[in-house]
Amino acid sequence: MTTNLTIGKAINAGLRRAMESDPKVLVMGEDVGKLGGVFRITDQLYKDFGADRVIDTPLAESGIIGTAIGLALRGYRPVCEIQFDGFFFPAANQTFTQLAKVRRRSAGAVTVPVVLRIPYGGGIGAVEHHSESPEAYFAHTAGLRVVTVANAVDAYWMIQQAIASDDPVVFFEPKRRYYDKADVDTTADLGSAAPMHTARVARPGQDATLLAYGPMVKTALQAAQADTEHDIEVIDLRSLAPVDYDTITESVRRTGRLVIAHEAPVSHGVGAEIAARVTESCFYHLEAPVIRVGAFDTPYPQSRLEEHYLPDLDRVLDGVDRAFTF
Amino acid sequence: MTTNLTIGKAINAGLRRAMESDPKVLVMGEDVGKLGGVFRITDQLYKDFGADRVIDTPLAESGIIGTAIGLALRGYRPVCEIQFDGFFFPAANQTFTQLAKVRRRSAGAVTVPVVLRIPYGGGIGAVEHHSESPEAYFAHTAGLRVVTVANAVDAYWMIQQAIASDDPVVFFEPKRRYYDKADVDTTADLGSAAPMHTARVARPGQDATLLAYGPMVKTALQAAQADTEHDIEVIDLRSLAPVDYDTITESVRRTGRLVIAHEAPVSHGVGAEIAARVTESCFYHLEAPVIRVGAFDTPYPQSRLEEHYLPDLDRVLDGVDRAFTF
Amino acid sequence: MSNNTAQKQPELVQLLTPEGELRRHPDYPIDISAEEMRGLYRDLVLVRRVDTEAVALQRQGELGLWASLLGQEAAQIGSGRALRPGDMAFPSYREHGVAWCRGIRPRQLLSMFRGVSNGGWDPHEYGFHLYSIVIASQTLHATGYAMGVQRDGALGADGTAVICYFGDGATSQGDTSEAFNFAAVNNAPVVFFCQNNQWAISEPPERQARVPLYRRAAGFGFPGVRIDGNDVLASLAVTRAALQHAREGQGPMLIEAFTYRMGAHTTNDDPSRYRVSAELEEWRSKDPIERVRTHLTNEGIADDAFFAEVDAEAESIGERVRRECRELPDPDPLDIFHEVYAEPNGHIDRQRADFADYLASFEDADAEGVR
Amino acid sequence: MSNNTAQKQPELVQLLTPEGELRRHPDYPIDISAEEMRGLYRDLVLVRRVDTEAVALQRQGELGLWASLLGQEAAQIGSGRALRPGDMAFPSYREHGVAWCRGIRPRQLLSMFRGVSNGGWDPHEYGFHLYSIVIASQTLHATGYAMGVQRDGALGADGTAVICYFGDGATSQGDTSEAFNFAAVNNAPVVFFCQNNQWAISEPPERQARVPLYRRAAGFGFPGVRIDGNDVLASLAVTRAALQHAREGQGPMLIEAFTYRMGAHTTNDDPSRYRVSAELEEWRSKDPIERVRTHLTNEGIADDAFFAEVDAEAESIGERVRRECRELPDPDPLDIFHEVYAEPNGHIDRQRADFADYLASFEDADAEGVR
Ligand SMILES: Cc1ncc(C[n+]2csc(CCOP(=O)(O)OP(=O)(O)O)c2C)c(N)n1
Ligand SMILES: Cc1ncc(C[n+]2csc(CCOP(=O)(O)OP(=O)(O)O)c2C)c(N)n1
Ligand SMILES: [Mg+2]
Ligand SMILES: [Mg+2]
Repeated sequence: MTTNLTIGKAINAGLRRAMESDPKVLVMGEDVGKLGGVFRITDQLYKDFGADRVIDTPLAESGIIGTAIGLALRGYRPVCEIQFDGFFFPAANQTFTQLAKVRRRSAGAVTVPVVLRIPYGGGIGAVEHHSESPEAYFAHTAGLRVVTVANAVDAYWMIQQAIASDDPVVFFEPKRRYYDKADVDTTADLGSAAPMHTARVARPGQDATLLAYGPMVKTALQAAQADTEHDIEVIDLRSLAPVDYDTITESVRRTGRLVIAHEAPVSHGVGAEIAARVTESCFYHLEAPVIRVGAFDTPYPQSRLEEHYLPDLDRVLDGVDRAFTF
Repeated sequence: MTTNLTIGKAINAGLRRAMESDPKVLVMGEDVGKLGGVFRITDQLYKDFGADRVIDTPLAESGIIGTAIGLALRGYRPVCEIQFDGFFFPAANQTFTQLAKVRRRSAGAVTVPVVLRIPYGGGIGAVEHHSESPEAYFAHTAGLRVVTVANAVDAYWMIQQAIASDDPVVFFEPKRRYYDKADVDTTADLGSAAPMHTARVARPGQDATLLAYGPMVKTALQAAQADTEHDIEVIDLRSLAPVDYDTITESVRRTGRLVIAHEAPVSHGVGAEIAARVTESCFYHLEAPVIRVGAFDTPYPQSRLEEHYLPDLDRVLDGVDRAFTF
Repeated sequence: MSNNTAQKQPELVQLLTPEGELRRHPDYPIDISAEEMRGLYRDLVLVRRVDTEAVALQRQGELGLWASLLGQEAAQIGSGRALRPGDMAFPSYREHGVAWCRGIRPRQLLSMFRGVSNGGWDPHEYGFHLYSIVIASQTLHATGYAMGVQRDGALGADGTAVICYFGDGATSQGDTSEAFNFAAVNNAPVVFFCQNNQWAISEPPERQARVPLYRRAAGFGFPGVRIDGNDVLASLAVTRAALQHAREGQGPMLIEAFTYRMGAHTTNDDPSRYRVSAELEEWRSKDPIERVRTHLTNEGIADDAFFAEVDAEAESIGERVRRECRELPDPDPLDIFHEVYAEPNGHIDRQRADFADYLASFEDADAEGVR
Repeated sequence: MSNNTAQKQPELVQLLTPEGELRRHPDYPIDISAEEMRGLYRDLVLVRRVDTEAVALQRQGELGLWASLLGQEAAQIGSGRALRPGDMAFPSYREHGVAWCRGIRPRQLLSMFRGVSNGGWDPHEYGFHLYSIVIASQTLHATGYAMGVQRDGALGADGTAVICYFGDGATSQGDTSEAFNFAAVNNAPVVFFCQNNQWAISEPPERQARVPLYRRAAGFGFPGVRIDGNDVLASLAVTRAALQHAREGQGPMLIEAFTYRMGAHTTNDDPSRYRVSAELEEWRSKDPIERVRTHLTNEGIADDAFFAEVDAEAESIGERVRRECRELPDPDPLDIFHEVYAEPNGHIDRQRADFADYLASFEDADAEGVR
C-alpha cells in the first residue's frame, strides 16, 4: 500500500518505524523533542516515544555525538540530528577521531551504530552556515558510511537502512527538497529495498552519463529532459562512501562521457574522487574528460547570490555541453 | 651566508626572524613555551621573547584557534602550533567556520593573519592520532591557504611567508623529515624567496611527471633515481591551496604522464582534485590516466603496520610502472 | 530521567522594579541624571521600533529572516550604554540593541537578514564585531581580543575592555567553557554577558544547565552575577562595574541577564509548539520599557510631550528602516569571489573570470535572441 | 600578564597520611580489613613493577612509547578497587593501575605501546574501555554510556555506575565541560575522576585553570571533592562513595585526585627542560606505596615474609611482562583492512585484494630472484 509522502515526512515515517521495531533506537539533538526539529523531521516522536528516546540535548554538537557514541557502546542506536550542515563542525573531533575509528581501534570488539542526520545544501534563502554541502569531509574519513537521498522512497528506506547498519552512517538530507513528494509503499519489508550502497540509474540514456546526488538529482533530471540534442543517462549516486563504481563504470563505458554535478564547491568535492577513479578505470572509453559542475571555491555567499553560486539547470547544461566539445 | 639546518631548525629560525622583525608576531599552543614544543620547533623562543609572545595555552585546540582569531582582530599575527595532525579536529569549527570565512564575511574589513602549524604524516612509529595527513580537509575549505615543505630552505622561507601573508595559512610540517638538512642562506631577503604559492620542479625529466609534496618529495626523488628505465620529472607541489597548475600542466603536456603521491588516503585526497583538473586541462596530452599513490582508505593503522600503509619507494615505483602500462 | 530538581532562583540584582521604583544595591550604586534616564527610555523605544519594523519587513518578504530582541531591550541597551567608545563588543545575532548603542545603522543590520551581505559593517569602525551565527564561536574571539588588549598595555582606569554577548543555550558549547577558562587563566579584560532569555529555540534552561548559569563562572575562578535583565539600570550599572573591573586588570566577569524572549526564536519559528502563553503573560508584566516609562512619569522626569516626541521619532525611524531596507542594493554576482582572500589568488581569479564569461554568454545570447 | 594569584590549596580528603597513620574523615568513613590492606599494597607494588618494566622495555626498543603512571598508583588502585564488576570505566592512556584492577593483562596494555594494535582488549569483557588518546574525548563517551545505564533502568543500590578518568590538562578541553554539563542535566550515573598530576606535558596547573579543579563541578551543579591522590584509602573510600551516589541515581560527582607525575610525560619527554628537581623530591616524601608499607609495618599487619613474597611476585611479573612483550605477534599486513567497517564494504575489499596481489608480486619476484 503506497502513501504519498514528502521527503521530510518519509524520513519521519522511517524514523518512527525504526523506533517501533527496535526499542534501542533513540533520537537526539537540538530541538528534536516538542518542536520536532526545525524542519519537523522528528515531529510527534517525542509525544509518542517520550523524553528517554527522543532527547532534547544541550546546545553542543560535540556533546551530542560524543554521548551518542557512549550510548552506542551501551547497546543503543542513536540517531543524531545536526540542525544544519554548517553546525556540524564542533562535532568534527568526535566524528572523525572517535565515531569513525573506534570499531577498527577495538579490532571489531566495539560497534557504534550511530546515525548522523544532516540537512544540507542551499537554495532556501538562509543566512550563513545554513546552506552548505560538507559531504566531502566525511567521504574522506575512513570508517564512515555516507549516504544521501533524492526522493521520498529512498528517504523512507535509507534512513531505516542507516539505522539498521552496524556502521556509523552520515545521512545527508537535501533540505530544499524536503517537500518533494512521491508514493512510498510503507508496508513493504525493509529487506526489499535496494541496498543503501548502490547507485541507481534514474534515467537511462546513451550519449552521456550525468551523475548527481541529493538535491542535484532533480536538477540533473531536468537537464537531461531539457537537452533535446543528446540522450542523457542520469545516475543518482545515493551512497557517497562507498561509491557504487560498478553502476557508474558500466554506464560510462557505454556513453563515453561523464558529467558530475554537486552543490559543494568543485575543488576537492566528491566529484574529484569519482572523476579521478573513473578516468583510471575507463580511460580508453572516455571521449572527453570527466566534467564537474559545482559551486565555486568560495564560502557560501549571502543568499541573494546563491542562485549564482549554486549550479543550476543552466550550469549543468553548460557542463554537458562542455563534455560534448571534446 | 648559508647555514646547514634541519627542517626543524629552519622553521625555528624562520619563526625567530619573523618575531624579531615584527613585534605583532606571537607563538601559541600547547607546550610551546619552556619545552619549546614536543618537536622543539619553538626552542628558545620563550626564553628570548617572553611569556606574552610565546604563549603556553590551556589544552584546548578550539580555544587556541579561537583566541588566535581574536588576537588577529586586535592586530596580532599569531602562529599556532597544533601538537600533532590528529589533534587538530577540536579546532575544526573555529578553523572552518570562522578563520577561513571571517574576511569574506566582513567584505574585507577584517583580516585574520593566523598561521596554523601542523606537524603531519607518519613513519615515526607513533601511537594512533600522531601520524595522519589531514590536508585535504583544509584544501577543500575556501578561505584558507595550505602549504607544506619538503626541505629546510623552503621551511625557512615559507614559514616567514606564511606569517607575512594576510590570509590564514595552514602550514604542514613533514614531521618524519624534521631532521633532513640543507644549506639555507639566512641572510637573504624574504622577498628573494620563491612565492609561497608556486610549485617547484625538483628534478627535470621527460617521460613522466611525478608530483609529491611534504614528506613524499624525498621518496619521489628516490623513485625517480631508482627508475633507470624512465626519465622522471619530479614536482614538489609546496602549495596545496591554491595549486600552481601552470607548472604542473606545463610538465604534463611535455611528459604525457602524471603520477601523484601523497601519504594521505587516496580517496578524496589532494591527488583526486589535481588528477581531475589536470585530466580536464591536458586531456589530449595524457598517454595514461593520472595515477595516484597514497595510503589505503582506512584509519591509520598501528605503527607496526605503517610501513605497509604508507606509500613507500616500491609503491611509488609501482605507480610509475602503472602509468607506463597504458 | 531528566533532572527534576527545579532550579532554585537566586537573588537578582535589580535597581528598577517592574513598578518603576528605584532600589539601592550596596555593590552597584548608580547615580543617573534625568537626561540619561530619558536617553535610556528613548533607546529602548527606538530599538523596539526598529525590531518591530524588521519583523514586519520579514513578513512582507523584504527580509529572509529576523531574530527579534523583543523583551531583551533593557539587557542590551543597559550594557550597550555602559561601553566606552574604545571598548569592543562581540555579539551573537540578536544584539540589535547593543548595535544601536555602538552606532550601527539599522540598515546595516538588515543587510545580513535580507541576504545582501554576510556581514554589514566594519567591526573596527564601530567597536562591534560582526554578528556570529555559529553559537559560542565569538566567546573565544572576544577572549583572544582581550588578550591582545593586555599585550597592547591598554589596561588601566582609562583602558580598553571587551564584552561578549551570548545566550543561555550558548553556555552549553565547549567553546564557551574554553573561553571562560582562557579568560580566567590569562586574566583577560573581558566581560561575558549572557542573556538568559529562557529559551534556546524550543529548549528551556533546564535542558542546558542544572543550576543557574551565573554560577558557572565561579568554577572557572571569576565572579558571576545574575541581574534582572529587564531592568535597564541594573544592566547599565553592573556592566559598567564589570567593564571597569576588566579594564583595570582584574580579569573577567560573567553577567547573567535574566530576561525573556517575548517573540519567536526567529521569524521562522513557531513557539506555540513548545511554550505556554501563561509564561508570556507573566513576563509581559515585567516589560523592560514600561517600568522606565512609569518611573519617568512618577518621578516627573518626563512629560507627555517627551513621550510623544519619542513616539514620533520611532515612527520616522520605522519609516526610514522600511525605506532603507528596500533600497539595499543587491550584490553583484561577481561579489561571490570578493575578499575570499586578502592576497592575490590565481585560482579564484580564474574562477571569477570564467564566471564573468559565462554570465556574458547569456547576455550575448539574449542579445542575439538565442534564448 | 598571566594570572599570578597563587592557587590557594584547599583541604584534601586524606585517610592515610604520608607517615602511614590512619585519619578519620566524617564524610568518608572507611572500614578496611588487614587482608584488604595487604591486597592494596600488593596491587600498588605490582603495578609499579609493570610500569617500571614497561619503561625499560621502551628503552630497549621493545615498545614505541610508554606513559608511566609512576606516582599515581594510589589514585588508580584505590579508585579501581572501588569499582564493581558490572561498572564501566573510561580511561585516558595512563590508567595502567585501573586496568590492572579490571583484570586487563599487562601484555594487552603493551600491545598499543608496542604498535601491534590500536586497542588491545575487548572493553565489554573487562568493563574497561579502550585507552583514549585524544584528550577528553572519553568524557563524553562515559557520559553517554551512563545515560544508557539510566535508560536500561540499571540504577539502584546494586545498579551500575560509570567512571571516567582524565588529567588536569584534559579539564581545559571543551569536551570535558560538555560532558560535565550533559551529565548534570541528565543526572547521569558517572563519576569524573581527574588525576591532577600537576603537569600536562610541560604545563603546570596554573596554565590550565585559575582555581582548584574540583571546584569546576559546582558551576555545573554537582559535587566536587579534592582528595590526596597519593592516599590509596582516600581514593578507595571517596570513589566508592561517589560511585554509590551515582548508582543510586543521585547523579555525577567530580573527584580531583591531587597527585604527582613522578616520571616523564612519556618516554619521549624530557622533563628537565621545564621542571625543577626540588619539586620531585618533595613529592617523593609523599610516595603512595611507602605510606602503605609503613602503615602495614607499624600496625603489624604484614611481616617481612609478606613483603618478600610481594617482591618476588613483582619480580616474576616483571619477567613475564618482558617475555610476553617480546612474544606479542606482529600483525599481518592485511590487518590494515580489518574491521574498518562492520558490514561488507566492496571498496575496502577491493583495496585489500589489490594489496594482497601487490604483496604476492614481491614474493613471486623473490622466488624468481628478480628483486
Ligand atoms: C553551533 C550551532 N549549533 C546550532 C545552531 C542553531 N541555533 C541557532 S540559534 C540556536 C539557539 C540559541 O539559543 P541561545 O544561545 O539561548 O540564544 P538565543 O537564540 O536565545 O538568543 C540554535 C540551536 C547554531 N547557530 N550554531
Ligand atoms: C586533543 C589533544 N590535544 C593534544 C594532545 C597531546 N597531548 C597528549 S598528552 C597531553 C597532556 C595531557 O595532560 P593531562 O590531561 O594532565 O594528562 P597527563 O598526561 O598528565 O596524565 C597532550 C597535550 C592530545 N593527546 N589530544
Ligand atoms: Mg536563549
Ligand atoms: Mg596531568
